[in-house]
Amino acid sequence: MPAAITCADSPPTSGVGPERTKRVTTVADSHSTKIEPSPSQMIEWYRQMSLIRQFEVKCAQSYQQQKVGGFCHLYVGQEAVAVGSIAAARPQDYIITAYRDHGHAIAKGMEIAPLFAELYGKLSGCSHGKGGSMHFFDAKKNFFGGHAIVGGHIPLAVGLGWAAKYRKEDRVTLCYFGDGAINQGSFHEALNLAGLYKLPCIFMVENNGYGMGTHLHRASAVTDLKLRTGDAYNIPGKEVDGMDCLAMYNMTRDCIEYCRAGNGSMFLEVKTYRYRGHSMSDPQKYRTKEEVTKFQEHDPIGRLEKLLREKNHIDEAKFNAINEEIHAQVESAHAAADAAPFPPLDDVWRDVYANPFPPYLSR
Amino acid sequence: MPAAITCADSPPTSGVGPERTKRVTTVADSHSTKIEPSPSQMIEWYRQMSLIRQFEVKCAQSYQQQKVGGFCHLYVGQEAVAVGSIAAARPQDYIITAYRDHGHAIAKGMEIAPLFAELYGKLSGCSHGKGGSMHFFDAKKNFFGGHAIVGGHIPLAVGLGWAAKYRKEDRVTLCYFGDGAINQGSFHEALNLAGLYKLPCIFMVENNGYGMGTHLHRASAVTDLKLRTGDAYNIPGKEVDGMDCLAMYNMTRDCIEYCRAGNGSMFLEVKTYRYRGHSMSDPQKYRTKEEVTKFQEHDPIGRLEKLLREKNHIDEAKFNAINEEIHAQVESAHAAADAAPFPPLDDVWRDVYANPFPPYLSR
Amino acid sequence: MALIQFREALNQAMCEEFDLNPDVFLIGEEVAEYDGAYKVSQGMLAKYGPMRVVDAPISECGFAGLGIGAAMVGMRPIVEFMTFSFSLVAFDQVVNNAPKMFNMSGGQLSVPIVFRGISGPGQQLAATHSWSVEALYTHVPGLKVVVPTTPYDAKGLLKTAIRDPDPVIFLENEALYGNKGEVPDGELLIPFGKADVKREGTDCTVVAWGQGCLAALSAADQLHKDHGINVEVLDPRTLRPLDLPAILKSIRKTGYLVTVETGYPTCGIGAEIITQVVEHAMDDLDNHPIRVTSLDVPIPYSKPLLHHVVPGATRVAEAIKKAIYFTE
Amino acid sequence: MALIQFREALNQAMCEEFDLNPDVFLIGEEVAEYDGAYKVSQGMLAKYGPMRVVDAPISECGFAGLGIGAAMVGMRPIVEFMTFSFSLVAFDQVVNNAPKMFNMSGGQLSVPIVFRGISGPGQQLAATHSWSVEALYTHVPGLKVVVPTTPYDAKGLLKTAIRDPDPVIFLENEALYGNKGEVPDGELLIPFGKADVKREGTDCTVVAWGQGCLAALSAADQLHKDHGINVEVLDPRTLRPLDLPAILKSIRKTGYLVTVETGYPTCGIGAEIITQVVEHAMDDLDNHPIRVTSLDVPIPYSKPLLHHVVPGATRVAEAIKKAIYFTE
Ligand SMILES: Cc1ncc(C[n+]2csc(CCOP(=O)(O)OP(=O)(O)O)c2C)c(N)n1
Ligand SMILES: Cc1ncc(C[n+]2csc(CCOP(=O)(O)OP(=O)(O)O)c2C)c(N)n1
Ligand SMILES: [Mg+2]
Ligand SMILES: [Mg+2]
Repeated sequence: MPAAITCADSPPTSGVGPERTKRVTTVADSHSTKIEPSPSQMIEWYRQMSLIRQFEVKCAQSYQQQKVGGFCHLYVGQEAVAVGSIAAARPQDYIITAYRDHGHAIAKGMEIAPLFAELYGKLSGCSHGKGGSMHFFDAKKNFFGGHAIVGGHIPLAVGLGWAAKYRKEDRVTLCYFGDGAINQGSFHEALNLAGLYKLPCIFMVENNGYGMGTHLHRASAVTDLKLRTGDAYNIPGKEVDGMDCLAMYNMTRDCIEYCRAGNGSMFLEVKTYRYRGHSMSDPQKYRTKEEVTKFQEHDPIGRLEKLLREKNHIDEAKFNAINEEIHAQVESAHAAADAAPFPPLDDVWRDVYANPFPPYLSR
Repeated sequence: MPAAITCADSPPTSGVGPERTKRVTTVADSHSTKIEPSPSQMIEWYRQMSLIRQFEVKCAQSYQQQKVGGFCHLYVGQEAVAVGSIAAARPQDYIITAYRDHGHAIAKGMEIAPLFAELYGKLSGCSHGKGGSMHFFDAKKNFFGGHAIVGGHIPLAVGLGWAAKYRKEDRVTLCYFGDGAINQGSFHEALNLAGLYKLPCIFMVENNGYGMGTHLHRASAVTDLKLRTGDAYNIPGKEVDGMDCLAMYNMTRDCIEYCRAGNGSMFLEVKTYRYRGHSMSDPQKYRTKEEVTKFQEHDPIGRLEKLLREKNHIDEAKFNAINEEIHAQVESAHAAADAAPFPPLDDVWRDVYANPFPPYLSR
Repeated sequence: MALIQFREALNQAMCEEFDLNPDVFLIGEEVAEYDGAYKVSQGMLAKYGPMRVVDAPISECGFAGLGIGAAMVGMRPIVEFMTFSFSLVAFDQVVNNAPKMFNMSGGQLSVPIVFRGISGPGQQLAATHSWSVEALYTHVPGLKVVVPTTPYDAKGLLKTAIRDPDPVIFLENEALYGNKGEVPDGELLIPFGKADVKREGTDCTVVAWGQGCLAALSAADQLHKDHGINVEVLDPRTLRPLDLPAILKSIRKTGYLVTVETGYPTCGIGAEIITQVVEHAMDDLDNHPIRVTSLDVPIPYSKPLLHHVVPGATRVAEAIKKAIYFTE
Repeated sequence: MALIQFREALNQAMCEEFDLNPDVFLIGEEVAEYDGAYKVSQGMLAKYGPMRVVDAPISECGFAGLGIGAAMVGMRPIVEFMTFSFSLVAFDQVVNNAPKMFNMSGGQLSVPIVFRGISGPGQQLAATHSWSVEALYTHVPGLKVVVPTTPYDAKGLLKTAIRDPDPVIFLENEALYGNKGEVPDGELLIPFGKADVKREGTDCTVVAWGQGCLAALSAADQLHKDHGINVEVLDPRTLRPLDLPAILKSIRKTGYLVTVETGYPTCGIGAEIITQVVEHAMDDLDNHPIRVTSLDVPIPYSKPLLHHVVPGATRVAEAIKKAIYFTE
């Protein structure tokens, strides 16, 4: 690991019947016919991943300065997962994830200014300071959070998929969660419903090897996660290298095709890794520096940069331009957030009810 | 269906590795060497199944007379499941099941007098009238209920298995639940824990085809239930004919051996059928008379009776003797319950706390 | 106006809203092909088809969450819990995802969903199946809690609930399903937070809803017949929002307060109402208020024990007499 | 006597009971190899090994049920919820299986289990992560609910909880873990249902526990310093059972009552205490009691909003002044 994409080991089809077999081949086939994305596409991915990385480096600083509170879970190392998969999705597709949500929010097109402001608890934050790091939302951009109860958002994804199917809208729902969430009952109930109702949902487990300090093999009776949904929910599972933005893009595109064709849901085991601690307060005694470095050698941003350089899609000047632009973007967004006002105290009574009653009205 | 026991279609071993394969073969092999139970054993099974059947026929009458209240779920048709499996267990083995619990309680050796009394809500009931039909308990006999929240007792079974392993006691836990319970989060969390901690538990789904009025194929994305635990929890699944007491006995004995050998947990899909409605108030519009009759032709009691007669293990006189004895037993237990006093009203304050405080004390 | 059953009134409310808004759908266990475990959704599958009347597996957490997710994009799900005792396996969805999404998204995502089903002790279902969940859910800001007493209220409140943009907990009593009452055929919307005087009186204010309200009404009739006591029975109809002004107005008239609920006493609705009344009008009270509740024990199966634990007209009458210092 | 941290007192209590009874074990997320998310179980894995200090997957319903099942056969599980906000996904296990097993089995199966962990708003964790679950669990007969304020209470109450044959909800505040206090090294058992006067006073009774109790104490000091007001701070230590006699005794002396909690107001602990006091001693009250609670809104992330919602010493002081008609 990071392994190549292994379409071969799609879940065993025994006992679930022909349709199931059909499904798996659908993806496998379409997958074998890769479309090389355009240079400008890949450059955009590079830009997004770098933006996420620099955004979070700044988050970490601000957290140390105690300008950011609560739990703050960094995505550093996993950027290719959100960027590559969301690049394969369309604006109308629904995105929902857990509390490690900075990357998905930015990849889905949220401006970073309201994100910094949210981290700072300011009125100009995307949730007016009510949500913080774990609860980014952008309804207009079809980004549905940002959810802090492990596994609790997976049934919501099923509801998004249900709405799309009910309204006969051409939308696919991408639902992200961690390897630790697989052992929650909500995961089980949600996937059975998605498999039963054949909903256009792609469930992606971002398997970064750990749930907080607990390694996957100490939490899950089966560590080959892509196998957990085939026989259990009739949802084929596949594995993809989450440190490879291109692989994420191709695999997700195939899965979206599969869902749009009305085949039902897909499950993706995304092999990835987080470089930082679980949250900002994590001594990380459970892993070695060596392990971390090993994965950093496959850094998704570095890998894409290498590719772009090899193919001469980009030159030094362009690189510097991009990175300077990102730097400026982060600095100004951050400065704006820092300077922005906190919400007025009476705002605590705001947005409790869409149709409020006293005392919410009287405020 | 009812199908023969198909040790062949044990869950696919792909991906879970050698140990998994080992497990399955363990059971398969031991299973192939069947021990023919003694005539007296089989006669005892016949007696127990008939007792359960007659007990419940009487329940139904009393319910119509409104002497029994609440929900009353009859086991008629499924008797071989509890009798055959519990016959293979030892007195120290733990039994826990759902609300359709009359059969398991009797098979585990509970007297029927306190059961009738419980149904009548009398002080002499096994739970002093606090539990009713869905909550039979006998701690001394290692029968741990009788639980009415679908799936809610499955984690308790994991706790029983945990205690046995922790104390290094030679006990296996048999946990029964319906096909509808498989889709509860509690099932998922419990089985992952059992698979992870390798606990001596046998999880038996009594697949009678319906969860209330909902057929399995409308509730479960995968209907071949024995497949749902192998790849998902590393708990091998097997199928057994629940209308065949002998098959239940043999399969359960093998599973118990497997657990005692420290291999971890087993999952059994028991194919069975209930003749009566889900509860006493069920118009049963969801199935045809023909379907019911088809299964009644494989009646577990009738099948065992046929076997015993063919092998001349028993003659007409003995049969009559057994059935008359059961009849007398049921009548007297029922009469006793009918005549028994209700609990005094102050009993509502009793057994709320093992270490009570005011107002519980003052009563 | 037609004389129809409580369950029919609910059915009518749902059908009317189904006809008005294609985003409304019903999901739950046995709601479709079985026509509803308690026949509330009778005939709806035939009328609206399987996409709008949806049988769910026994996965309360799963389909409650499905409803919330669908509501986040503007659908109007009605999620039926066969009984609210089973909502406890979906508790996190109901008390976190539903009521806090609007707030945590800074007002971007409202959750227009109705959770409905039976609350309250049924007929000898024992401790785990006999929950009165009023207090558990009224405790939570972001939720609205509704408890209809009559078929009229059932229809008017359910239609309002379905159109409301916020998550609504709609609690029904099994004991009331068969009761008949006058219900207008067409449009009927009852606003939340408006109590209804179910019986006018001058001697004591009794605040009660659902099953407990009927107990209060028969207690009131009995006390009038036997002793000429005039009890005022006030039905809040919604517990969140609560119509405190109406309660205070009645107390200013009567000087006495009794609350009635089938739930556990501790941290119950009675405690909340009494605390609010004491805070705003202690001087209007001529005696301390009394709360009538189920006894503070698990609900037993045995019939005589059950009737001893759950309050009926007799216990309400006793409480009223005590509250107003009445002695024969 | 040694001066140790709150978290050390909890650790000591667990270790002493581990040493006394081999049936005691601890299970929860990150309790073993990580030494506890909040370091309460620090060193216990090394000392007792992986069968007695058990890391669980993120399956609260599963391992809470595992604990209950083990307790049914006489083991003494301590189930740690990283925070009680996460107990809500295991709610059915905690409010049905744990507290009703003894009753529904007719007294055959007691459930000697302790559920412990953080309750109360932490530092900017937002709405779903900031639950004060006191009211939710105190509502339920069959449970016992304990909230220690000092390291001394923490040790003495936890040891009692572990030995108690009934299911105990043991609520800790993150804000208190680092606080130091005098704690005897050896045996220390504090009985349930016995309140503790944390500060003697004559002018107003304040009932408060945990985080709220410390706020009450500093408010009391401030009021004494600024205005010579003598506040009595009464810490019930256990909310179920509740030491009502002690509360009434104090009110008979002071004539005034204020309650403090970090939970939501509606159907909260304050409402319950006030209702019981009014029922038993309305005449001893010289003014209506006042409850200080979190505001009736989802707990916000933003720091200034959070501090506006959750009550601190200032709001407690304001409430006391109002309660005793004090004007500068
Ligand atoms: C129901 C619940 N239990 C526990 C927690 C505390 N918690 C937050 S994140 C986390 C680990 C999750 O790990 P994983 O799912 O692998 O996601 P990752 O952090 O690796 O992205 C835990 C235990 C929670 N938020 N919700
Ligand atoms: C959590 C929960 N949801 C719903 C119910 C209502 N209910 C009781 S039994 C039942 C059907 C269960 O079917 P199955 O598991 O197949 O068991 P069977 O009745 O066939 O033995 C339902 C829906 C319940 N008791 N608990
Ligand atoms: Mg992880
Ligand atoms: Mg069934």
